[in-house]
Amino acid sequence: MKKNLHKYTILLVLLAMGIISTVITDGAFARPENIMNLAVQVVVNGILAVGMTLIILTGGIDLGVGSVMALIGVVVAKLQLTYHFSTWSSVLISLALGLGIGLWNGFFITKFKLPPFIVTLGSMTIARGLALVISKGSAIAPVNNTFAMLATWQLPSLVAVVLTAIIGGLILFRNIRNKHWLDGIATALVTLFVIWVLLNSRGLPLPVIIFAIVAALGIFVLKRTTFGRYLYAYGGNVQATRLSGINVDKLLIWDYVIMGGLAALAGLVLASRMAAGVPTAGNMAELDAIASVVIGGTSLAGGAGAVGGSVIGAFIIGLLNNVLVILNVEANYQYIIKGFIIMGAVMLDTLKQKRG
Amino acid sequence: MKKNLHKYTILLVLLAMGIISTVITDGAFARPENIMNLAVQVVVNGILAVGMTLIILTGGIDLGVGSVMALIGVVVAKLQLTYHFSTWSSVLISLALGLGIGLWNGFFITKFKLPPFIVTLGSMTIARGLALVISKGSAIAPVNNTFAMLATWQLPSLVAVVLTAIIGGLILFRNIRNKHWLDGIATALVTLFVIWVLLNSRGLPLPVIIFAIVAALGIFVLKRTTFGRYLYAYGGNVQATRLSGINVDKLLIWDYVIMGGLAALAGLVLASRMAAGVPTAGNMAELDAIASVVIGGTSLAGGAGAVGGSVIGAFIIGLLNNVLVILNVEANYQYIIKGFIIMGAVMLDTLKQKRG
Amino acid sequence: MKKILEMRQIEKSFGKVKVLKGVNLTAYRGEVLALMGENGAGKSTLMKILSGVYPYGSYSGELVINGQICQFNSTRDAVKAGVSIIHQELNLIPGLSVMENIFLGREPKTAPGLIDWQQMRQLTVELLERVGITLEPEELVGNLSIGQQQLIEIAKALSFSAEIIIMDEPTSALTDSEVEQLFNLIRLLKSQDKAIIYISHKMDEIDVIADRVEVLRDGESVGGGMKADLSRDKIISLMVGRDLTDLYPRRENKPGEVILEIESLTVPGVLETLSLQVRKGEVLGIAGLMGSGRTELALALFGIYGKRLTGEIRLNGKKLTIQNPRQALDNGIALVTEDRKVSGLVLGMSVGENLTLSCLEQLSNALGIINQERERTVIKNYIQELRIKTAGEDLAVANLSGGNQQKVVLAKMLATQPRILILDEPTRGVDVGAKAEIYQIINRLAANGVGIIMISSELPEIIGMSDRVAVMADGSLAGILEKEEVTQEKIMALATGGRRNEKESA
Amino acid sequence: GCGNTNNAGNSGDNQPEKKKIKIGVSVATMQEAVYTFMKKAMEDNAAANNAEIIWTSADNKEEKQLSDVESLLSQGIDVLILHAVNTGAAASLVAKAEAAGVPVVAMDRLPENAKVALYVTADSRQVGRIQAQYLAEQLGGKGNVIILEGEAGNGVARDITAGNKEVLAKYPDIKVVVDQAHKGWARDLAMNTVETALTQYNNNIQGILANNSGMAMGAVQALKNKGLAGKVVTIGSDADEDACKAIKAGELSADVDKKPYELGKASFLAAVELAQKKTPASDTTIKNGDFEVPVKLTPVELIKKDNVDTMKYRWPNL
Ligand SMILES: Nc1ncnc2c1ncn2[C@@H]1O[C@H](COP(=O)(O)OP(=O)(O)OP(=O)(O)O)[C@@H](O)[C@H]1O
Ligand SMILES: Nc1ncnc2c1ncn2[C@@H]1O[C@H](COP(=O)(O)OP(=O)(O)OP(=O)(O)O)[C@@H](O)[C@H]1O
Ligand SMILES: O[C@@H]1[C@@H](O)[C@H](O)OC[C@H]1O
Ligand SMILES: [Mg+2]
Ligand SMILES: [Mg+2]
Repeated sequence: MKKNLHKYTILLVLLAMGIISTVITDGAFARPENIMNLAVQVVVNGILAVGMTLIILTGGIDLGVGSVMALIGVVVAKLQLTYHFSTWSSVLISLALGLGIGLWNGFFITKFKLPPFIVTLGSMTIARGLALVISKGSAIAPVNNTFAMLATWQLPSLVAVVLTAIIGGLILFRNIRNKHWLDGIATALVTLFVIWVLLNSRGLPLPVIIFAIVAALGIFVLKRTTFGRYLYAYGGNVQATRLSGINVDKLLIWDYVIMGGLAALAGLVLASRMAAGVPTAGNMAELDAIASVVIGGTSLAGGAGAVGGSVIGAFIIGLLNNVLVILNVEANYQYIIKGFIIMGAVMLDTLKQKRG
Repeated sequence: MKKNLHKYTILLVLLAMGIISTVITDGAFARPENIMNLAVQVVVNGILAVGMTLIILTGGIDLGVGSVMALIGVVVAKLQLTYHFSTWSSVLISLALGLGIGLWNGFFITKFKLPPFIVTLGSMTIARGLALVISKGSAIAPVNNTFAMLATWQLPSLVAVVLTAIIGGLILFRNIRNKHWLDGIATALVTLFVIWVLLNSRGLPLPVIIFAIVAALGIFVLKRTTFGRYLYAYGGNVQATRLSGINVDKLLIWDYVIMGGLAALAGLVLASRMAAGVPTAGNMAELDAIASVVIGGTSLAGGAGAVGGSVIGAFIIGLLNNVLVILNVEANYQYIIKGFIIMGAVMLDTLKQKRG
Repeated sequence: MKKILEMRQIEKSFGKVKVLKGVNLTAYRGEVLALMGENGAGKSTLMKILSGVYPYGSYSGELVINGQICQFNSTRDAVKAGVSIIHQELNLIPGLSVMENIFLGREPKTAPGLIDWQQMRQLTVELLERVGITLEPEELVGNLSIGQQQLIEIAKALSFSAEIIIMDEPTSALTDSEVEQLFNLIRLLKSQDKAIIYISHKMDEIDVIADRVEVLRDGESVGGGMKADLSRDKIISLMVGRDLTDLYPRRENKPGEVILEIESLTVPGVLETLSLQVRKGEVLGIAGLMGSGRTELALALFGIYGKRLTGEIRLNGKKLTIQNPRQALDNGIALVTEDRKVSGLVLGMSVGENLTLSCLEQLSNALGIINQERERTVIKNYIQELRIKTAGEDLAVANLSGGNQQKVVLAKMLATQPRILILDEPTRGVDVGAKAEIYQIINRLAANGVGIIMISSELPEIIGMSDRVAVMADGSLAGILEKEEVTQEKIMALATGGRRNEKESA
Repeated sequence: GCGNTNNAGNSGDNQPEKKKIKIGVSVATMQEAVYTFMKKAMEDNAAANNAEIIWTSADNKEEKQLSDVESLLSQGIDVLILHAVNTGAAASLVAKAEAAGVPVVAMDRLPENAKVALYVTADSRQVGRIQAQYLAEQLGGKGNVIILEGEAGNGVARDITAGNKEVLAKYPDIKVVVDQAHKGWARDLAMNTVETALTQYNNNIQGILANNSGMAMGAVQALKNKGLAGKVVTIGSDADEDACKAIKAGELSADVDKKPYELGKASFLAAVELAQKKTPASDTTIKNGDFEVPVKLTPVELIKKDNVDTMKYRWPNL
């Protein structure tokens, strides 16, 4: 119940921000096209935030995600441009590299008992260095055409609407069957909103689809699989988890491997979007990802939280950036406004929880 | 005992790094002049690391220190240049501002129960914005002459030697009286080393003196005062600390106020060293400070650690930067090397502890 | 009876300290073996070896189950060999539900990695029923009381359908009726030919449930035998190595004038218009069922509820404002909390640092600089006075045995030199020897004029120690019994107050 | 490679009595292609001038540059080539060098109010003017324009933008509708900005001025997604490889080549002369606070489709 409540207070905060944004931008914010823009712009941070949730739940952290994104982008572009790999093979190799980096992190964290902060600080620095060395500091472009098209490919609007309706309907059905009325209302509203946006767009861009799948999988894994439940267990009480016969080292290693894979996926989306491998990309991306997770209500101490919140957190950050551009606020003031709003959002959330 | 042991393993790691550096730089690293350089270069991060230790001990974090440094630098320079404040009054106002920011952080963390990560992410962003707005994005220079001289003023070599000998002697005496032989040997060696460096230098720069005082105070406060003791207690068990009759809100607020003051002090040292208020300064400084603390063996979970380790951690990071410059390693490779060495240093430390 | 377990010449050290020095232990099917010993004797350590927590190679000696030598590498191996354990410390995960906790690591699955919630729920319902608690399987464990959590642990241990079931102080947070329920379960297990190893410091329980007793002292087997052949005194003297005559020593002093007056104390939703008086040198016992609000009363007097607290508290006629623990302590009201690990101690800090945590201000100057000499003196005094068994004041308090940890919490509060001392379950998990010592300390304090409020779920303790007994029910005072009239029956009558059904459904 | 300072067998070896010149270089960052060319220019010319180069990069952190310069000075360099992270804050670096008797060549960025021996520059403000002038001509003095600025507070970003605005001020019908800074000069953030702006103005955007090539390419990508690439006049600066390719493909309108190799070489040769106690040649002087500083200008060039092939000297794969 408490978890659920939190999900809604932060969703309400997002909703309130959306309404305010619409008002102060004279409606420009809420235009379907802009909402779709926003969705696309959230994808990279959103994917990272999903993975980061799985990490922070264990009380860990991954500082390396931004640099890994850059490295992956550089590698995929280099493979295509210099070594003439096909889009698919270069993508697969890059994903494997991401998983490998995760394995490296997990290995040192579990086998040498090093703090995740240090291990991932190490991979953050190393990955950035590799990205710069491989690219000699320049962007690698152009990438394969197919690869660049991935980010712009769209599922036709009508198909997307039908799919959304089906999925939304199924969830709604479950909610009603389980008598989760609040969930039901939320599902209905979100589904209708998405359908409205889709009906007014050319289609649903592939990055958004990927993000939706990643988020859904994240939610599913945490809620429904042993792996997900063990992550909560580990974050809540390492000792008890170990005594329950769970191989906690394996658990953590997998966790970091998944994060590595998601960082690679985010890096691929970014590279495809930019149609280039950029060694300086993803600078401080880890901070945004962690912030999304924390805004979404996951505790840095581990053991409590959920992917849903992190996704909303990512949207809050994305919305802020989007609106500030629409308003064309001067960069220097943007910092100030952002600082206040991030604090304010979490504060509202906390106050509501207290009352609720 | 364990605490002590850790102090020495990480000190040994630093020592080993120093020796290796000396060998691979053909002695250039160990030249007294370079050692003094290193000491000066460590000051800013070192001061932050001392404060950050007090924060991390409680299980908290302060992401804002880098931006606060920038803001303080801009304010002190602006006060001097535009409003013709004297060096002293501008310095005092800036320090007060730093304390005020700490108070702000502490207030929201304790009274609204917001996560330190969010509150200080907020002040990080806001302070950066303010620095940019106040300075209109450009560095503010020149600062008062007296102010700029602060960073270069030196205590005459002989006076410094005498002082070092006295202080070292006193500590040594205590060590011997308390039969802390290991401490005694370490004290003797460090004292002799410092005297050797001083004898071969023109003097002891004021920033280094400030850092030494801050570090000494930090160690003293944690070891010998109620405040320090309570910080450990809070980090170890909040509830038990509260039930022991300790006003934990007041404790935390003071803790963040001190951090704010130290960030301001670091900002002043930096501004004086650069003879300018620079709104973009201190970018990512929080990461270095946190890394120093963690390398120094303080746990991000709170409750265990010490200032001594953080100071050594700061020297490890500083040494790395210094040696890589001497070796003229290409910038992009530096990242890779740094990543490995930071991981390696902590790994050595952990392995040693296991054996010991 | 058939021998199922034999532990031979078990030795185990932590660092340089040897805590098990060649222990032998045998268990048979269909019996309840009580493993007895003072705090720190090594009972839990021995059981952790048996249950695979300390893997093969970290100890020496032989472990034989059903005639086969076993070398466990993990708890998983032990479970496979038919050993399950209810640990002394709760090993639950607050963020997971009841059913998830019970089946952690061995969830029923529909496909690899996919939990079969339906079946898990079903199995949980059945198990909870066996243990005799009504709880939603989906309830988060973090929302449960300690007693409920302990029942979950029991349910979990039973779910392994093990042959050897170890219960390490399973009842420390249970009510009498829950204990009774547990004993019925144990009898059932016995009849199914399982072996139960039962650890407890409550002699009454041993009398009721044990078939055989083995006693450990300082990591050595010092004897034992069939329960029927052993008197209580004999067991105690085996445990402590001397005769213990009087568990509840008489107090010479008579209570003096009233020092603490509580009038219409109310915390909305927690406590209802509660009025009480405590006299100088008096021990006021507080009895009641679990959840009756005794702990809340203690916390209220200690300022935990801040401004939510209304009513009047007067000390020596002076009205007090108590909105936080500091104010309470400043006014001479001290509280020894119920759960030493959660709210009493900072486990990572040393014995000494814990001991002076509440009185540190008195040991330091205006700048907050601690006077180390004075601190050391205070620490030494209390370690001596309360006979705290520790390798030194710098030892992390986590390494002390339960009873000694309890003494540290007590010492911490005594060091504030209180005029009113509130004790919430002061002897939970404490061995008889240490119990007697704690009682003596209580008496000494009373003799010195301290007013004592003692909350306890052990009626013999309440009756043995109190000058008067206040009984609570439903967050308010159900009645007060004078020393002469106190009996277990009267306390229970007041505590249940005819509202038994209501209570149990709550 | 970083160690081509010991070329055995060259002229330096034959004259052991002649001490090697030690030139310290402190640049703001190596995270852009332009700097690798500056470095290469110096390395290519080191042996012939019997010079050793110690190259440091400050990671765009003022405080690291301070340390770098101190470390360089303590290694006994003869001349310092300084590419300031922050021109407003670099006077103290120059002062430090001066105190150590080491002359300073300011490369590309002029430390404010500091007495440098020579300022070698491709003139960022001029870059901004060239960009805006070209844009204005292409638009016929009319249209909605986006300015994509680099990191807030960065000197180069400030100067290019100032150059942009100086020229645009002369064209009242050109409206700057969005003017945003981008943390870390990030290409993806620039892309987001352009996407959002295009949506907001219903694609009624005619021109985009970007402070560097990366952000310009981010803009191109956003335009591409809307089918607008080549239809909105887009201009960058740095003439990075992918930018040049995009010019060739007609997606990017133009880019300004700051000719980093020339800049690096000119700076280096001036430094060698200073080490030999000669006065390097200069084109003009500039008043820099209290000082009069000699300036050596290196060319900047607008690269468009018609002359992009000249960039082959830098990007052979073009
Ligand atoms: N991890 C450990 N490190 C160091 N010493 C330990 C550790 N665990 C237990 N000890 C010590 O070993 C001894 C035996 O402890 P154990 O927990 O087995 O006692 P016990 O008989 O179960 O006591 P209690 O009745 O208080 O539960 C004690 O002195 C204890 O301090
Ligand atoms: N922090 C809390 N949050 C939610 N419920 C709580 C909390 N603390 C106590 N309770 C509940 O309040 C009720 C009163 O508990 P409490 O422990 O005070 O009773 P008690 O009379 O002291 O009994 P005992 O100490 O024997 O368990 C219990 O049902 C308990 O579960
Ligand atoms: O050329 C640009 C450089 O001057 C600036 O400092 O960093 C970004 C680059 O693109
Ligand atoms: Mg035990
Ligand atoms: Mg209680």
